[in-house]
Amino acid sequence: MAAEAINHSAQEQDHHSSTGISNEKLAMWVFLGSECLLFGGLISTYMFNKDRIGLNDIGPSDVFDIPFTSVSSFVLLMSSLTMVFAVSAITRGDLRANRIWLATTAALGATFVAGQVYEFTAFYSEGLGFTTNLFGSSFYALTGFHGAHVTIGIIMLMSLYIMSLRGNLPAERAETVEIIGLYWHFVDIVWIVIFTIVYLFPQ
Amino acid sequence: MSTTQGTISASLATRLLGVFSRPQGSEGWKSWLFTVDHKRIGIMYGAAALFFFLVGGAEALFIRLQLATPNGSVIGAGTYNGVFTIHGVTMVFLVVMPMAAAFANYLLPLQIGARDVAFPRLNAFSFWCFLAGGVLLTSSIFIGGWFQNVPDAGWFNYAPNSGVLFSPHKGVDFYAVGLQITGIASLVSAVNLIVTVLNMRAKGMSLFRMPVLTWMLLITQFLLLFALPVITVALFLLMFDRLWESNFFNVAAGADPLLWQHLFWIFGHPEVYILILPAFGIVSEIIPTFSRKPIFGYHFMVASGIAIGFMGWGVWAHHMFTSGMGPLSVAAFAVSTMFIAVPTGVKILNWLATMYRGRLRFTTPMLYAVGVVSMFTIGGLSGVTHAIAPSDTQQTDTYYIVAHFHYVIFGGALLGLFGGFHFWWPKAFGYKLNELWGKASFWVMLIGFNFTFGPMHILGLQGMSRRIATYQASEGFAFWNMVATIGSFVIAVGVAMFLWNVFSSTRNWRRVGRPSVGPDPWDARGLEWMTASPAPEHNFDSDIQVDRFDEFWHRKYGRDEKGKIVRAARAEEIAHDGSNTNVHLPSPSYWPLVLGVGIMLVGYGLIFNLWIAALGVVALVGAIYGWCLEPADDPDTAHGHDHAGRNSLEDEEAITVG
Amino acid sequence: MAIVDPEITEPDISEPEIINVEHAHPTDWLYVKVAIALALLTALEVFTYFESVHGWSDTVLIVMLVAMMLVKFFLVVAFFMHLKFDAPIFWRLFVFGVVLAMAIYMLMLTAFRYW
Amino acid sequence: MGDANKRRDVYKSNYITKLGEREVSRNLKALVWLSSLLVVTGAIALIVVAIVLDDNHPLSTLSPVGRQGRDIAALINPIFIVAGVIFFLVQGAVLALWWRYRVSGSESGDGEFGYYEDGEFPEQIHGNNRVEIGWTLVPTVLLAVISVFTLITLFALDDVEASDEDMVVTVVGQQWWWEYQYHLDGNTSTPPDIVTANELVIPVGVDVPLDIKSRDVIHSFWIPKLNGKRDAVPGRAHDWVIQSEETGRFRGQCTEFCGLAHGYMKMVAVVLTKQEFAQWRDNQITSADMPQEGTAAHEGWQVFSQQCASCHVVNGITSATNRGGSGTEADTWDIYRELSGNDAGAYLSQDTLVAGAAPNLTHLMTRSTFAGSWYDLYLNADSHLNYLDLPENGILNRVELEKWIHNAPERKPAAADELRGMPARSSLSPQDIDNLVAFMSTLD
Ligand code: HEA
Ligand code: HEA
Ligand code: HEC
Ligand code: CUA
Ligand SMILES: [Cu+2]
Repeated sequence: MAAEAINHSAQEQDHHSSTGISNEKLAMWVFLGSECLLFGGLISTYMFNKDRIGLNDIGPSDVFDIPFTSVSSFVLLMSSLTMVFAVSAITRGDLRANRIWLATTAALGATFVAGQVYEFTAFYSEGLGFTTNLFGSSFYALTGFHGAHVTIGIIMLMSLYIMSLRGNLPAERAETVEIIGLYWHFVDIVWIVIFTIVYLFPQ
Repeated sequence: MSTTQGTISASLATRLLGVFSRPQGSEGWKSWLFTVDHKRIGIMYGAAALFFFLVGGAEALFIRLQLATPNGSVIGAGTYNGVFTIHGVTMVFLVVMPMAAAFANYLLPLQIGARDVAFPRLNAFSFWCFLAGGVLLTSSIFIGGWFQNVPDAGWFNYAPNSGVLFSPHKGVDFYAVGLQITGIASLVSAVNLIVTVLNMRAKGMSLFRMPVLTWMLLITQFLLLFALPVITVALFLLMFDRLWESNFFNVAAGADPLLWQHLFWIFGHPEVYILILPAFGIVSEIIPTFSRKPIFGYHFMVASGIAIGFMGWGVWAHHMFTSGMGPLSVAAFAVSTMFIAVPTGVKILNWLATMYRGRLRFTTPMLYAVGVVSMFTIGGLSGVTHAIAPSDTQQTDTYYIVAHFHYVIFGGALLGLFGGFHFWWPKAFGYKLNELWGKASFWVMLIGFNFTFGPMHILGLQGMSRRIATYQASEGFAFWNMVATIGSFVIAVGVAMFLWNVFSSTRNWRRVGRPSVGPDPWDARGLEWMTASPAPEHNFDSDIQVDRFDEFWHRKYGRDEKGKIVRAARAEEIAHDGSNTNVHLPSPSYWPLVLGVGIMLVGYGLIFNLWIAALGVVALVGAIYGWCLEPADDPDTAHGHDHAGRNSLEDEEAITVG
Repeated sequence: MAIVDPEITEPDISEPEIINVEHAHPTDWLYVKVAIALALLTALEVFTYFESVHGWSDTVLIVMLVAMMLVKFFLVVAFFMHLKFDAPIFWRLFVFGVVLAMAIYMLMLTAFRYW
Repeated sequence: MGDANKRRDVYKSNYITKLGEREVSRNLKALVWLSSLLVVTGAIALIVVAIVLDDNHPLSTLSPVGRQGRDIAALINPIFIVAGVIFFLVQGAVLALWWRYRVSGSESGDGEFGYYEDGEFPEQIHGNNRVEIGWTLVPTVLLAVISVFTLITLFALDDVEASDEDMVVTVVGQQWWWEYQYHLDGNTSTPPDIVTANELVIPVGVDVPLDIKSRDVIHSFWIPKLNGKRDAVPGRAHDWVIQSEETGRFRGQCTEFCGLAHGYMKMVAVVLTKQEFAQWRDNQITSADMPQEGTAAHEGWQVFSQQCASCHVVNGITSATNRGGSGTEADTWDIYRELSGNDAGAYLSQDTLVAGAAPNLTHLMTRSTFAGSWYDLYLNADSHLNYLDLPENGILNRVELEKWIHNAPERKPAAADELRGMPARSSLSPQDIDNLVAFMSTLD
């Protein structure tokens, strides 16, 4: 999100053998490829550990509140829709709409994170802490990592919003929005996986 | 300069804030601290790696001293455990990886005919972040007393021995945090270099016209990209366990310690190919040059590299044959491991075929390259004998394994990298290292190496376990251990000779008055030789059009009517002389360094006191803020290459995020 | 002395450079349709949680859930992340990551005899 | 252009002044060749001599006497030969190519200022697909064959040959010694019949199933002459088999790094004839007798009960009290049962996972080594003294034993303050120690 404004990939192509894609976008995709392995590791750790608890121990079925999590999952899912609207708005050159959608996306993301915080406190009060047992450690590590990713995404969206307000996000920089969008959608699909495997799989 | 509203207001804003100007100047120490030039970063990587090599080597000498005789008492058992752990960690993460990064940084852009990497500032950040991790890890040796807080659970740090319960001092925290930090460095650099290779090749340089080294480095970056997150997960779990009492490796809470082993080796095995592939690439550049022949079977060389990269993902559990996985898993991993010998063998044989009927000039780099072919094969063959799972139950965790991996790492990776130093030294500095000293140091090192690690095969098969602080006279290990210890000091002499060579060659060359050796002192083949030595800041005076593999060589040589190869041009005639100072380059920047320092503080903070971490976070946030608000160029400086305030359309793009 | 270079006639085996053609961007309406599909799938997923299907065997449930999860996953990737419209190199990079992650970790869990 | 020529002249003049150095370099080259040849042949000769002459390697994997060990050797020895052949082919090729195709003189241009003169170019071979396919296929086939044999051996190693013995031994690793719990009826879910340390005694020619566990970190059980190793992983129980075709004492070593004294964590497998084994077993089952009052041994017992019995069990006399020490008593057994729980959910308290246990000393004197087999208990145990005769005719390593009792952490690294290893008892007077030894001498 640097202030420099010139997107230069068009000229780049004349000089170079390249994929014809901007460095930044390619970099984001490459990075997301790497993130798959990160979340893959956390998810498998969770799967491996969740049942390794004592018989009378607090486990998934004791704490999960599926209706609640379904709603917050739905909120995150829809934030992906508003994110594409933001990208599509700035590509059209509609900076105002872009701002609105960016803010909406950030707000939906924040709602999701708030939901997660609520969920964590609820679980904690039911007796499931990070150190309680293997399920607790694995669950909080996985969802915590995801939540941190969402939070970083929100910060980036807010920065875009501020940049746009200050006029630093002209239509020529649509790609910046698109790249942040890629990250946002990735975080969303990770949640699609987590939601299914962690919450919905029969316990 | 085409500006938009965005830049104007941003630079206005930053100038109002007054701090966000960019550093200037291409001389003096500051120019190194704030550089974003891939070549300087490469050189710094190399220098740092060499420094850590001396540290790791000194640790190795202590290992050897302790083991020289039965019932050794040079260092106690506790110190010994710390010494071999930090030796392994240092050598793998702070020597071979950054040394390969040195070549990747210096050479990748040159070899593909680019001006810089895709994200120069990120590149600088990678280096500082690596250094932060390296300093943090190394400082564990003396913080709180010598070897009091050094990691001491082995370089693969098996749980639960690495838990607070069994390793209560800070050592393993240093390990977890330090590797996390160097991991960030490598990950960022992997993304950067992948994008560079995919996007910034010279015109006409299609993927299959890239030099083999570029290919191997590209594959290495992909391995890093996908392997690092796995160890990141493992290290996080470990850190959570140690610092915040989670249960991931707490057997009492039902955890299975094998989880660590799987996660570690899913990273760890690709890691060993991360160590070796750059060296393979270097050898593939050196051997053709000094054989006066193109590399034999270019496509097979590339394909076998890719094959190694792929297969490397499916073999990790060969480090766990005795861990009780169950016979089916053992069988599957044993078989998959064995077949890695096939693509590796293809490489070895192609090098031999390249030498076949060549005109072999045994310069120092060539000696190192051939040394790799010869020595790596030994290590590879013992690797295949480990893959025979039933017999690995006899070999694992003995000195037979120690012999294997030093043959592949020292005899493969490190010899290759040293060959690379000699080969590209004139490119980076404009003068050659002394050949006489170079050859002498090679031979001393090679002989010492074989005397150190050759006997370990025998020791291992005779039953000597690794990681034992001492052994008893009645076990019959004394003789070969003494030989190995003597050998290790011979290596040290060889290393000292190399250092002397660097020192004295530099001094001599200064004395002679420093005319450059010219762009192409070895009559070599890659694009990096098509520019002046030392490579000018902007790499090439103009864009290069590439029409074939080994473009530079083909510009030098053609064939006459009879089909005989004749010189078409002297290297000086076709090489760029670096006179085009009108090229705009990205400006130096403070922030990569600040970011690196911030991360280091966070690291120490996690280990010692969260207030330090808070300080680090402040530095970090400040650095990111500064990074983002930094003008593409300092508005106050004249633009132009002679002054470091460089600015161009071309590179501005490159630093938008970078 | 005429210098000819036979090697320059070597066939260029390189892949054609990918050109960044401006793809027809999907309309917002398409996005809405995708979102509706996603919402419906999520609803269906959540539905399996409630009593009505508890009689089904866990395996059947898991297979169904995984199927729906994958459809959702690829819907987002293909449409929201534009992979369907963008340069194929993204597909390769990203799908490689996804497939590698799945393969490795499933292999790991298999070695644990998890299933 | 002109610039380039000038530069070249500089090289050339420098080059000529360096010719003297090149002479040296040529002589040096000959010297290096010669000496390296000498060194290499010398080294090979040395290795051969050393291996042939010196078979005194108690841990050697090269001379197995167990069925599994021999199976492994039968698999790997031919593979070593194959690897040796490939080794010689590749190294031979390197040397041959070197010798045959090296160029010397000006063209090799290795001067510091060297500038390469144009020389002859060899034929520019870019590759050859048939050759490539050849050297892809040949190793593939070779390895396919090798993997078939590997798999056959691998699965064969898991077989346990039936025998008239039902015995199963639970092997428990801990920092930094081994405990063996003999289940003579083969039922590992009941308390063991015999508990001993460091020396695993088995009958000859019989497959003895092992059940390998750990109380703290990962260890690895390895008697090289009998079989490969198997890790002792806390929370898991691993099956393993051990068998010997010959009688004798075979040394072993913990081979998974397990912390401070990993190198000192050794063990011995003692293989007896079936009759001897029966004799040994019948003796081990018995409890110790309280020494006669008024003897030094009885004095020793009194010290023992104050200073040592909190950890060490002597069946029939003491049971461990505070550290969950090992013994046949049911209360300590509870700990083992929990530890063996591979079933998730077996909750354990943190401190039972730190090896709080200490070796059972009921039949200390029947062992030939002590302290993780690091020290010999008898000075003449290595000579062919009958194992069962040791308490009778062995020369007790009294000095070492006394030092051990006086200050164990000094004799073998330990973290006694963290409940690992045996603590120092430096307050004991020489008299106390004499008495203690006298007491322990009765434990046969
Ligand atoms: C540079 C690093 C590097 C490289 C390249 C390799 C390469 C290989 N390694 Fe190695 N390895 C390590 C570094 C490396 N290793 C390290 C550091 C450890 C120990 C970690 C630790 O425990 O601390 C280790 C441990 C290790 C083990 C575990 C041993 C144990 O702990 O029990 C195994 C087991 O299979 C193994 C196998 C192999 C194989 C099959 C190859 C193959 O890739 C080798 C292939 C090469 C050849 C075979 C030679 C050339 C081929 C020919 C000439 C063709 C003809 C050959 C045949 C047909 C056989 N290695
Ligand atoms: C890149 C990898 C690398 C390299 C290059 C080396 C190099 C060496 N290694 Fe290392 N080694 C490992 C990676 C490496 N090692 C790993 C991963 C382990 C496993 C650790 C573990 O089990 O956890 C290991 C373990 C290991 C052991 C086994 C320890 C044990 O199991 O108990 C031994 C024993 O001899 C050893 C020896 C050596 C020696 C003698 C060298 C020599 O080649 C070193 C040569 C270099 C020098 C001698 C430097 C020269 C120094 C000077 C000239 C002066 C120095 C002075 C100053 C301080 C300025 N190494
Ligand atoms: C706090 C516990 C503790 C106390 C008290 C203790 N020991 Fe030990 N002892 C151990 C442990 C643990 C070992 C195993 C140490 C090793 O091998 O590393 C051991 C080993 C031994 C051995 C060697 C046994 C073998 O078979 O290898 C002897 C003999 C011994 N102790 C005697 C004594 C005597 C005599 C005393 C009292 C003066 C004593 N111990 C007090 C814990 C204790
Ligand atoms: Cu126990 Cu090593
Ligand atoms: Cu490996």
